[in-house]
Amino acid sequence: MALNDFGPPLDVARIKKDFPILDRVVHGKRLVYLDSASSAQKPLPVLDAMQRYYETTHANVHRGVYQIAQEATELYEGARAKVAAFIGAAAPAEVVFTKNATEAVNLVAYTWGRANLGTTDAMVTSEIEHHANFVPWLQLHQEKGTELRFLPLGEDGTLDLDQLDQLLDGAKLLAVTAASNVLGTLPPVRLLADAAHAAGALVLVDGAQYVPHLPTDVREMGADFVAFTGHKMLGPTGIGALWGRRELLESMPPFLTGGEMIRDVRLDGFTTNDVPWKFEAGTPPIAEAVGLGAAVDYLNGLGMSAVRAHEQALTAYAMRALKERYGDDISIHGPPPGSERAGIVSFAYKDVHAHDLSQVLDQAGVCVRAGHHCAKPLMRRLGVTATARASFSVYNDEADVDVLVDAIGQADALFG
Amino acid sequence: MALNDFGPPLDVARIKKDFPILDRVVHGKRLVYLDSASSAQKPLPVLDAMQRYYETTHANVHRGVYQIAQEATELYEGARAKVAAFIGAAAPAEVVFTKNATEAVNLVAYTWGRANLGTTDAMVTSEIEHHANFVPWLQLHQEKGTELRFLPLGEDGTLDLDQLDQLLDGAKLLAVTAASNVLGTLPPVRLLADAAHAAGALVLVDGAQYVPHLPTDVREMGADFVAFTGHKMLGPTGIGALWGRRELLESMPPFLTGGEMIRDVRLDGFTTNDVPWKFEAGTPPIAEAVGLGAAVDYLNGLGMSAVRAHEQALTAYAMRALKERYGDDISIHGPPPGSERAGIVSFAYKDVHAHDLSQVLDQAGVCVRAGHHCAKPLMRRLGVTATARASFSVYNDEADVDVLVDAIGQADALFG
Amino acid sequence: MPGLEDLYREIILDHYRNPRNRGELESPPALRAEGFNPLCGDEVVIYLAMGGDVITDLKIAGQGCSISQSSASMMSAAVKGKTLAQARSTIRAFRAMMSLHGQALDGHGDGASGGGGTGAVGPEEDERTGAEVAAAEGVSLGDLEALQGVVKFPVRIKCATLSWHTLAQALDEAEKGAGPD
Amino acid sequence: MPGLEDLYREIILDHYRNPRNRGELESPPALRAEGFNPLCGDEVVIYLAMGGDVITDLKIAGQGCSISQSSASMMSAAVKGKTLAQARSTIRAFRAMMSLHGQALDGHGDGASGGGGTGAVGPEEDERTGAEVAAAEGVSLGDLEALQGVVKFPVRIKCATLSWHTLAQALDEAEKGAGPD
Ligand SMILES: Cc1ncc(COP(=O)(O)O)c(C=O)c1O
Ligand SMILES: Cc1ncc(COP(=O)(O)O)c(C=O)c1O
Ligand code: FES
Ligand code: FES
Repeated sequence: MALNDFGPPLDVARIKKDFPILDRVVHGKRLVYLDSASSAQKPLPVLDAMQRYYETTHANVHRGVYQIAQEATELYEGARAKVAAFIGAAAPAEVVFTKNATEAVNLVAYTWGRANLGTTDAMVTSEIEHHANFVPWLQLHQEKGTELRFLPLGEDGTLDLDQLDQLLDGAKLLAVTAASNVLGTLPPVRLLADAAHAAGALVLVDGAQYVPHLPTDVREMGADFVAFTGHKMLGPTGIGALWGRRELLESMPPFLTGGEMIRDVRLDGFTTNDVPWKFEAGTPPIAEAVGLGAAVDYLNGLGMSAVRAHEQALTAYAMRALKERYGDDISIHGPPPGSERAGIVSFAYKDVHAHDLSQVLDQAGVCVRAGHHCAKPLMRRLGVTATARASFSVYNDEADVDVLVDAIGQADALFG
Repeated sequence: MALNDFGPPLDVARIKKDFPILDRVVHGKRLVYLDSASSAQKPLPVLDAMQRYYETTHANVHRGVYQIAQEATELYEGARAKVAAFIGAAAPAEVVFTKNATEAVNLVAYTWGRANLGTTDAMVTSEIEHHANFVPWLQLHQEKGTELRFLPLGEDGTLDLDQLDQLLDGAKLLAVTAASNVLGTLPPVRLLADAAHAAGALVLVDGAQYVPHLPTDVREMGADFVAFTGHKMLGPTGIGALWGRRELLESMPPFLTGGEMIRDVRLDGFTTNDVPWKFEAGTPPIAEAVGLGAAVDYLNGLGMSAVRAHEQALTAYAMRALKERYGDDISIHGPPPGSERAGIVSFAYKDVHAHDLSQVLDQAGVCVRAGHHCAKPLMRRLGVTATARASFSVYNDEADVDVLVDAIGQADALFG
Repeated sequence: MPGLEDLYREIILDHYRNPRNRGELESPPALRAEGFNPLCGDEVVIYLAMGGDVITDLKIAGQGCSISQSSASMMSAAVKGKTLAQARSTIRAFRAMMSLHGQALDGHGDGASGGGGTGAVGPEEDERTGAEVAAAEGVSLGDLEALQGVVKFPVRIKCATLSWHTLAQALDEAEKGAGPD
Repeated sequence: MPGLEDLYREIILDHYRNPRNRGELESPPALRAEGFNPLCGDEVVIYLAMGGDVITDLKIAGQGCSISQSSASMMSAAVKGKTLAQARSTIRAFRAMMSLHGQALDGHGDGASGGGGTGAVGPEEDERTGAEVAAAEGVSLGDLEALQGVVKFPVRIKCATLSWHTLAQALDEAEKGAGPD
């Protein structure tokens, strides 16, 4: 799907009605939710799908012969098929449901990683990674002695690829984000994946901030694994997913063990089930899968190209508005205006601490995140301990941005 | 809490009204749900708590400064406190939220187990374990060479403890269920834990079928770890819990790594957060915790002693009714009538295959599970490949049992 | 909503009560293949005696529910005395009948909703109905068509296909044995 | 719902704008302790010069939000020149003021809802209010009472207590150093 193949633009006024939380009033103000990169809000169709599931169909999946167990199984596997189609997977079997994106990355680190990486190997990741796509590799490095290398952040807020080939030399894995949750940077995943494959490395993409916001085709990305998470894509908490190439998933040892993931168990050994169930030990997040399936339907209804166009325009608007109002008193991290970025704007206002700023904004009903955004190596690289971050989703509009822009100046009364 | 310290008996007619799914009609019959050991149904207060959470309060927890993030965090940590009180934990910090009971057991196997068990050590488990409390130890045995021993099933459907001391000799871990999901057997956990501790072993209890149905005090149990799961205790899917003694949890290496579980991360190392967050990498099941907290409230409202009394009486009624109607054509696995058992009845009718029987019962609206119940070693021990299993919860009554009993005979028309 | 009569047709119950070709063959010389339904733990064992290209004898052992037992029994009757190629055609037609078009987890039918397959399903599955495939393959499913109703009970599909997957495995073995090695 | 004025009292902002005892001491001889707020990544460093039992000098370095900076500043003013025992009493009183009774994750106050502590909180916490503890300990919290409003903003409690935990660590060090070893 080409990025400029837009459907009709988003009707945000109508979309807002689907999100009951946006009617909430805090401190006497309407809620202006600008923290979707942390977790997105949920539209009624998602909540209704889960409620309906529990009220009419709930049963454990895969084993029950009776009617509602069959229906629950079909809903659960149907959700997998929806998610698979949404990301362009070759087959539903390539989608493993996990509890979040973090488990998805750990799954690969604990299984493929522990089985294939040793002291003489190297892994490449980047300085802009979320801890979820960094600490698992650091842990593996500490356990197995596998060398860990970093694609550095360049001056322009994108990855510096000058040393790419040297870094990939001898590497067996490239683990890189498709969209930075702090800077909004969109690394050139396909180019990186091709280089990694040429060097003999597999490619794990952290899609947590990408899949919810841009049309995604995992095969076009050239990835071997993609991790993402339900709660950031209008879905419920408690579910994430790992997409992996089927042969790879099949070749990997199991991770969590117990019910569902086995084919047979004897006192002295066990054999594993087919993928994806081999990696889904225990009762899976059934209602959550149903909710995630509904979230995918909702996003498809809007059209991912339209979603991207909307968020891109809103981000550009926000960057312009902030600069117009505050000039040099505001500094924005990441790629400069005009370059590609996800709907994420990290900024600093004067020398007001990000948490104090966020506290002031809260009084105006504005929710932005303050902190290190689980990217401490990046924070050190940027030379800050925290940033304030606004991030956008389908239910945000320019009026939301205007409230944010107005409210920032209110910090002057306290910290000016 | 003494088991005979009953509150008022359950008013099942009123309770049934709290479970919307029980209004469902399948094959023209009212739904008679007798598969709660597989997964329980959810009362409206649980569904409403989650819906309200999403509609008014959702935000990611622990880091947000703004109002709804603070509220979400309080709800999430409040749910932890409720669960901790429900099981008699010394402090909420002793309760780690996982995705299910299976992950809880794996967490211990991957962290404490990998760090403390070697070739010269032994682990003891039993022949009646669910795969969730068996395959992780088998996997560890295969990886580390740690010897794996089994408490055998005795003739009377309880564990045979004759060799207990020999089995525990040199063992570092006893992993045992508090309630069998197939036989309903209630092993003497306190006695086993005392013996294990005397032998220098730690004790992990699989409480998945116990915590939802009997008053639980993890300290009275004498356990070091207890694993259980939300969806079996009237809570949502997507959440489980590991209770562990605080010093133990603190001494264990981390498991899944990423956001939330760290204190600091540098390119060359990381330090871990305090318990329980150290074991909760990534965005946790927030709405699910809220739902589980509401489930605990609901169970507390009924009174766990009354819950136990009700389910015990109903189980005795079912066993009697089955035998009275079908005599030797029905055989019931597990402890004989009159002995202690959880609200679980596994049975066989003539030589009708369990799945065929379950299919026949489905036509009468009756949901029972057929299969190996994720306990294949036990099935081999019993000399069967599958059983049919009826299991009870607070919303079941004698009328439900009567429908089951009537329907079984309908198998004769096809298989008689 | 499908009723029991869709599942338990009289022919099926008859094969269940009076299974054909039940037993074992000495192996070797007979080929032996085992299939396993992870959902329920049931097992089927197939013994295959080949005379050149022809299945001269075939026996079924193991245990399972009425659907799996009758499916195995009907299968044995359908392929005994047939050539390898004819047996393959019958397998293709039967699988087509059993597949849930468009719902399949792996893009090629079989067990859309089952937690685990009993082995990879060959890529030969297509979008045609069982009858269409049977016609194209020049085989008749005959009694086997009674199993069509199973498709309405997705978790039972694995019961019906268990012995067929196992037969496919045995035929692979047979061809390997016959091949130039 | 608590308003900003509950959090950012004038005294707090004054200490934030004009922090007392900011700087470093040469270490050794000064004791040095570091505290870390995992929520935000902020850090405080405390330098402690002891003369026998008395805190003769104390300097604060590191960075953080207004709450953490002003709390550190006020703390430095409150304990400088005091004996070890007096400083401990003040810590106890301050912690009591900051604790969320009955909500605490570990049964003894501090950060009921924070994703991670900055170090173990001592078991000396009790159920009394800060004022009660202060009275019992014979200390006055003075300016520090301005921080009381922080309790209404649970995620900010760690900001206020960060320097106090760090001071407690430094005092432990000081006592170990002074102990019979
Ligand atoms: C005894 C027992 N232990 C563990 C489990 C696993 O629970 P979950 O599937 O929620 O991980 C179950 C449920 O199937 C069980 O019955
Ligand atoms: C880039 C990125 N990767 C991974 C994650 C982890 O997602 P989760 O917390 O759902 O595991 C996040 C979310 O915080 C993220 O922004
Ligand atoms: S239930 Fe096991 S094969 Fe049918
Ligand atoms: S936000 Fe870091 S100490 Fe307050």
